Amino acid sequence: MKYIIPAAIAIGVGLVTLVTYFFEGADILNLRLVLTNWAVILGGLAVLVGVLNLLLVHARRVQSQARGWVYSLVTIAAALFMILVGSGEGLRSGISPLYEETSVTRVLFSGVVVASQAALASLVMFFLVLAAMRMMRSRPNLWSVGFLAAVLITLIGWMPFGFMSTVNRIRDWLISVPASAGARGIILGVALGTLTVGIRVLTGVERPYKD
Amino acid sequence: MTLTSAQAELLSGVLGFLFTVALLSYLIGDNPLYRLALHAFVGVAVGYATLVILYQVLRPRLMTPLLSGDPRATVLATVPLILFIFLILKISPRTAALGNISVAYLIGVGAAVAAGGALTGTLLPQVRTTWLSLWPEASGTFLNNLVIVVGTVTTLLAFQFWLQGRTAGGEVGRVALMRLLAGIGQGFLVLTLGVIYGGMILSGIAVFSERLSMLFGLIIGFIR
Amino acid sequence: MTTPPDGENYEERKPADQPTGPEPLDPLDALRAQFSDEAPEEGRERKSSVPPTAPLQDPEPDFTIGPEDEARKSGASGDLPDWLAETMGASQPAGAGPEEAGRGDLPDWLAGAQPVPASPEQPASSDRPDWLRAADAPPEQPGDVSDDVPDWLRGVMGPSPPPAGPEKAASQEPTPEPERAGEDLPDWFREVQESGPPADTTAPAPPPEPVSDADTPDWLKDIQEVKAEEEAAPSAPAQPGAAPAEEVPDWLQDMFPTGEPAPPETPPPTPEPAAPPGQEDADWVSALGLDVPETPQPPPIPEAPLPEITPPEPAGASFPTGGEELPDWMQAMETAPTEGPPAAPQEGGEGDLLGLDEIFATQPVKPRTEESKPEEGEIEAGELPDWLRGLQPGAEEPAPMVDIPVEEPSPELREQIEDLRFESILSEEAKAEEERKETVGALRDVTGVIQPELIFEGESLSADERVDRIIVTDEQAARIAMIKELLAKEASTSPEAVEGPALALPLGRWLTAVVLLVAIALPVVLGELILPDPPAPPELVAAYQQIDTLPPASVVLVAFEYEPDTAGELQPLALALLDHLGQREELSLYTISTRPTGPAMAERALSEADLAAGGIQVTNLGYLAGGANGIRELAIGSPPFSASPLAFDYTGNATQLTSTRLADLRPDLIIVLAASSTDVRDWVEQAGRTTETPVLAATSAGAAPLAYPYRQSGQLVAVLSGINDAVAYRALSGFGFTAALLSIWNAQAFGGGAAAVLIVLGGIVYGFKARRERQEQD
Amino acid sequence: MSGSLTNLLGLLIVLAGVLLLIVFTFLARRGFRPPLRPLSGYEAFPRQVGQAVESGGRVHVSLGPNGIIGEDTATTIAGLTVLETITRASVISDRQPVATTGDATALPVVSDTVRRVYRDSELPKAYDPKAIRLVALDPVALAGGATSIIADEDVRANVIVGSFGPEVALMAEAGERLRIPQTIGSDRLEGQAAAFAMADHALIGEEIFVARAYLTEEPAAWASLASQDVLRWFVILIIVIGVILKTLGLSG
Repeated sequence: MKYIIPAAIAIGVGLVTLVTYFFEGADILNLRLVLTNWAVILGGLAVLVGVLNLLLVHARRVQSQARGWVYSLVTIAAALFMILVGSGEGLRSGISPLYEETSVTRVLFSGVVVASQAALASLVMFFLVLAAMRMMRSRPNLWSVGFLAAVLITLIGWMPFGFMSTVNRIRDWLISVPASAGARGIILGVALGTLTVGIRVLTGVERPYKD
Repeated sequence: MTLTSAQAELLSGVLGFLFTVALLSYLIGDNPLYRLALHAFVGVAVGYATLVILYQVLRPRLMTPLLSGDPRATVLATVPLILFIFLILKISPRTAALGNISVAYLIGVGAAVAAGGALTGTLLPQVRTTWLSLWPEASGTFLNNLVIVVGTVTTLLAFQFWLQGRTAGGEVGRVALMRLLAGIGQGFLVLTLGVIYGGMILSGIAVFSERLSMLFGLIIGFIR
Repeated sequence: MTTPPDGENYEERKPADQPTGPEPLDPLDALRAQFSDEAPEEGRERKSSVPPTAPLQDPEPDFTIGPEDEARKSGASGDLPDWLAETMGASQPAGAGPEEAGRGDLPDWLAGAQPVPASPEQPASSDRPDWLRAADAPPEQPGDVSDDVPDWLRGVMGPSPPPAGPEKAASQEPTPEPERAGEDLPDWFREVQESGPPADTTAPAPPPEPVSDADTPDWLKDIQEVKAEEEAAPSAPAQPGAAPAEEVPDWLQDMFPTGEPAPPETPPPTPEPAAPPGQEDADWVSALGLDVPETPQPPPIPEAPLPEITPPEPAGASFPTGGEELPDWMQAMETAPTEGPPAAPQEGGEGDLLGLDEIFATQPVKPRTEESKPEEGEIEAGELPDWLRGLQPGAEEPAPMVDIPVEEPSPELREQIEDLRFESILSEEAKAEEERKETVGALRDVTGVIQPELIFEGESLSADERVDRIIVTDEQAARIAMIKELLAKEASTSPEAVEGPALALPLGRWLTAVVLLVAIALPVVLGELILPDPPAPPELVAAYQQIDTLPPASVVLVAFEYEPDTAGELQPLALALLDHLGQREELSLYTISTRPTGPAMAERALSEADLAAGGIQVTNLGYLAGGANGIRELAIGSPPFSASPLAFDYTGNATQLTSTRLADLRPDLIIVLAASSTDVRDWVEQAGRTTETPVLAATSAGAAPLAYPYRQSGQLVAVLSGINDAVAYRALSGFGFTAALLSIWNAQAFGGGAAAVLIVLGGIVYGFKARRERQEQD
Repeated sequence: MSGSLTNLLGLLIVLAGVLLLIVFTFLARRGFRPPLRPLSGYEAFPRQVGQAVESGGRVHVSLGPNGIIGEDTATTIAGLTVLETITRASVISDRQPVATTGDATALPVVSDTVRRVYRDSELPKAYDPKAIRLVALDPVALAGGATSIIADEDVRANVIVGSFGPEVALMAEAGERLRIPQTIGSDRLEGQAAAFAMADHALIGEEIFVARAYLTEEPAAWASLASQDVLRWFVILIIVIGVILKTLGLSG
């Protein structure tokens, strides 16, 4: 009984939005754009609540001197500093400081965010190579051998040396034909799964909004 | 506080150097330097994303219509605000039930976008791109088309959850033909994942070499 | 994901037979989850039973897990010998016969110790699977058997007391036939258990059957003598149903905790004169639950008869001795001949291989009467494997414990018997051992005392000396050797070869990092360039043509769908395309992104690209919120009263564009710089198709496979991917190469080559290691 | 194929899906349970949770950077099912699973799911809001931040189900260093490739969407799985018919 209203809202809004995918027409399209626009705005507002929750969780860890509380303090300081400086610069210059060449916001973005994301992506490369090396230990079967063969061909098959022209062609064929067929099969499967979960929510069978 | 472009360049270079070295130290092992850099990065990234949401979403889509003076725009802009107030009520368990309305709204739209997007954005277009002619023409497309159609169908079959048939031993399982097709599908699947895995390693190498050349450039810059 | 065809990692599970409804939970899991108190070592998984919710139908193995996975992560059964691990951890699905239980190399006598299959009429349960409900059951009762006692020993010490309180019983489903306590025990041990003092007597114990003296090996006989000594000592007032604590020797007490509160302090027992030999055997035997035959000696001093021990049976449990379907080894036993001289021939009996039964049967077989029929729950002699039958106390026909003159055997057999007689086997030194008297403790002045720990203390049990003095057939010798091997294996089980704890230096990881670092740094630091000019594949030519044929004053939208973590690979592609676009006259170039950091990437690329020529007009539209929905809004129009994404640029300034959607703007080309496969799909489906605009995709190497389906259907005009295509594009369009681009390109070659070598080496080393381990297991 | 034909076919598939769901729910209520292909990812849950609970540690469940307003909403709902099941199994221990997410809209739904399980088990006091973490707002920061959570919070099992890309390798490596069992599933190809190589149990492609059917006895979940399989055959049929028509030159 308690979830009648939320269920009605979820199913009603969902069906209206879904129908607009199959019927042309400006009115229906506008209806869908309004509903999705509200969702985007609400999502944006939710980020503010989420950031507040993040800071509170870290603050509680600092307060309770949980393990690694110093790092929580660093996260709180960095986040608050970035938000305050960014908002301050924006209010002062009237335009978004995000891309202003000399703004502190931009310096922090390229010095911290760009460098850190690139460094973490490099770490991902090391760990992927390590995992591929260990694969024959954790899963010694024919599938692993096939997987590693495909990895090796992709890794070295692109090099434009003369003696490797046949390997180049094999690699390009592998990527454009069998790999794309497999990718198609996988994303078709994912689409089917997404569709059935969506139908479960829209028919009220699945109610993740229960609390 | 405004910086000159030289100062900005220098500061972002030094920060980039420190954060790159600190984060790459995770290769050696989990250490305080890595933790400090990681948590600082998370803080700055959260701050940056919040600023982007403020400047690029809330301002144009919420503040502008609210303050536009057009009553219809104002009314349309207040609905998400009301939903937002319900969402804030979720913070305390006593009023959390009211917050379900906002969550239900988001989930309703999300589920429809997911289902509609999957259908019109992926399922139907990919099915359409798989309608390939298998007429044995002279050029090599016949073989490619055959591989693509067989690969797509068998990969789909490999994911079949429901086992209808009975194996030779009388147990429930895939019948021989289905097992063969599913086996072929799994071959395509493993090949696809291997190609993507190799591609991810190459991407990582390119990003790492760009980082190395930035570090190397900075060191040379300092030395000169 | 499942089903490797090679079946190597084949973990067979017998699918449920019933066509409808899931296979009910193996009852052992529920019980084991509640009563099991075995805490595995940290960081190890225990081999657990099959969860009930997924009736495992397809016998196909799952290639995403491997034996190493199970062993490395589970580790649980690694330390224990297989038969113990099987007994403690693995359960097999209902209905699986011994062959399918995957115990291929266990001896028959152990393979028979099968858990009783769950009854199929399990009522439809509530919405949660059993392993979850078992997790909800209240924590186990205090006083349960201690953690680290293996099952087969726990069986000796008696099961934990039945669950207290009606609500526990109510909260559990009606337990189907649980595994009978003690069933996993080797039979020779169960026989000793049956003769021990009771741990818990719930039902009246059936009269134990006498043991024939000739068949009892010496070491058992000596136990009986030791027991007799115990009996002879004066006993404290016997509590009904439990052997008095003082009379039971410490070593037995450890084995048979009475569970009752310690008896009131009583004066230490004064040593009693040794009871007459026959009498000692009788009491001790009865204490151990063995039947004491009527001996011609005068009746023992009347004492409270020691209650016999029968394997305690949880309520409702019944051992399948009747018509129920028996495991194969037991059915084979039903027809095995009973001991003793040839009585009325029993159909289908296989005689002792050497025909010694006739010789050793020293007592005419008494016809089995109703009373002496083994009660429900007692193992009949016929049910034991042949080699153990001799040791079975409850042999079909109770053989007396005393030497009875052997009937005159035929002449040629006499030599055989002479060879087998004890004296001819016993060496002098063994005789001296036979005479040794016990000098201390309650067993003082008793000769031939067996050290108790010989029998019960598993670790120090060394049966070497004892065994020599028993007549042992070849078959029995083989089985004794097997027991010794099992005990040796248990004593010497080395912890599974688990990689060192985290503290051990990760040398493998460091070495890999150094090799890759050096390989990638070579071209960056030393400027080492090895790659020749790249050829121009047809795909590249198509992309070049697409841009080269753009009419003047055309409109191009570039979507920057990558973030700093993939900028190293996609920025060169972006620069190559932007430089070429920069050569088109009066081009209107708009950039946009559905990722928060996308506009910054666009700004960075635009600032580095050579766009000064041709009066190009560039507008960075900034961040487009809402993902695929945002793209659809951009393509077909924005919600009413909401600013169009085309109205403001990334800094918030107005763009002076009149059109509010792409369909009005009618771009000539959309270029998607995509780090992930989903970005290509979103832009093709939401923008390309709706506005019938050609789309060119430039992706990371990992996202390329998903772009090709759209290429083949014509929705993409060309697909470029990775640094290699960026360099090839610059070579084709005649732009120069920057030093940074060349070093990144060569680094990808060096790094890719080093990674390939490392992966091949790793595969070879680990592959052979895994194969060797598998051969050892086989 | 023209837009209207595509739309019609799309609508047909949705209606078929709804109809199949209703029919199979009706059958499932009568005990219909199709025999299922074993998925080691879901089989491992009891063992992983049991080991974590018994050794005094906790399970880390990451729902990824996906939220509840976009195309990855279904992936988030699949992750919520896994989180609910693991929380229900861990409720007897005093170590609540630590749940991480990278999207602010998913945060309220994640905390509601965990709180509901504790309330249903009559242990509302045991619910710890600090164990629900919005780690960051972008995928790479989420993966990086999670490495320190995995190292610091006594994590004994890693369960990662979300829209992950290559960055999932960071969390997998953090788990590998602690030698804890890991189950990883993603709806993106890059995440699936990393899971295939690095996880003990990988959930590939659509396997993450059938979590409820494998982990609970709910009739609707079984019905959804069965209708997903029937729709699969429907899609295969459309492909085969299309190929035949194209081969015979009867279609555009």
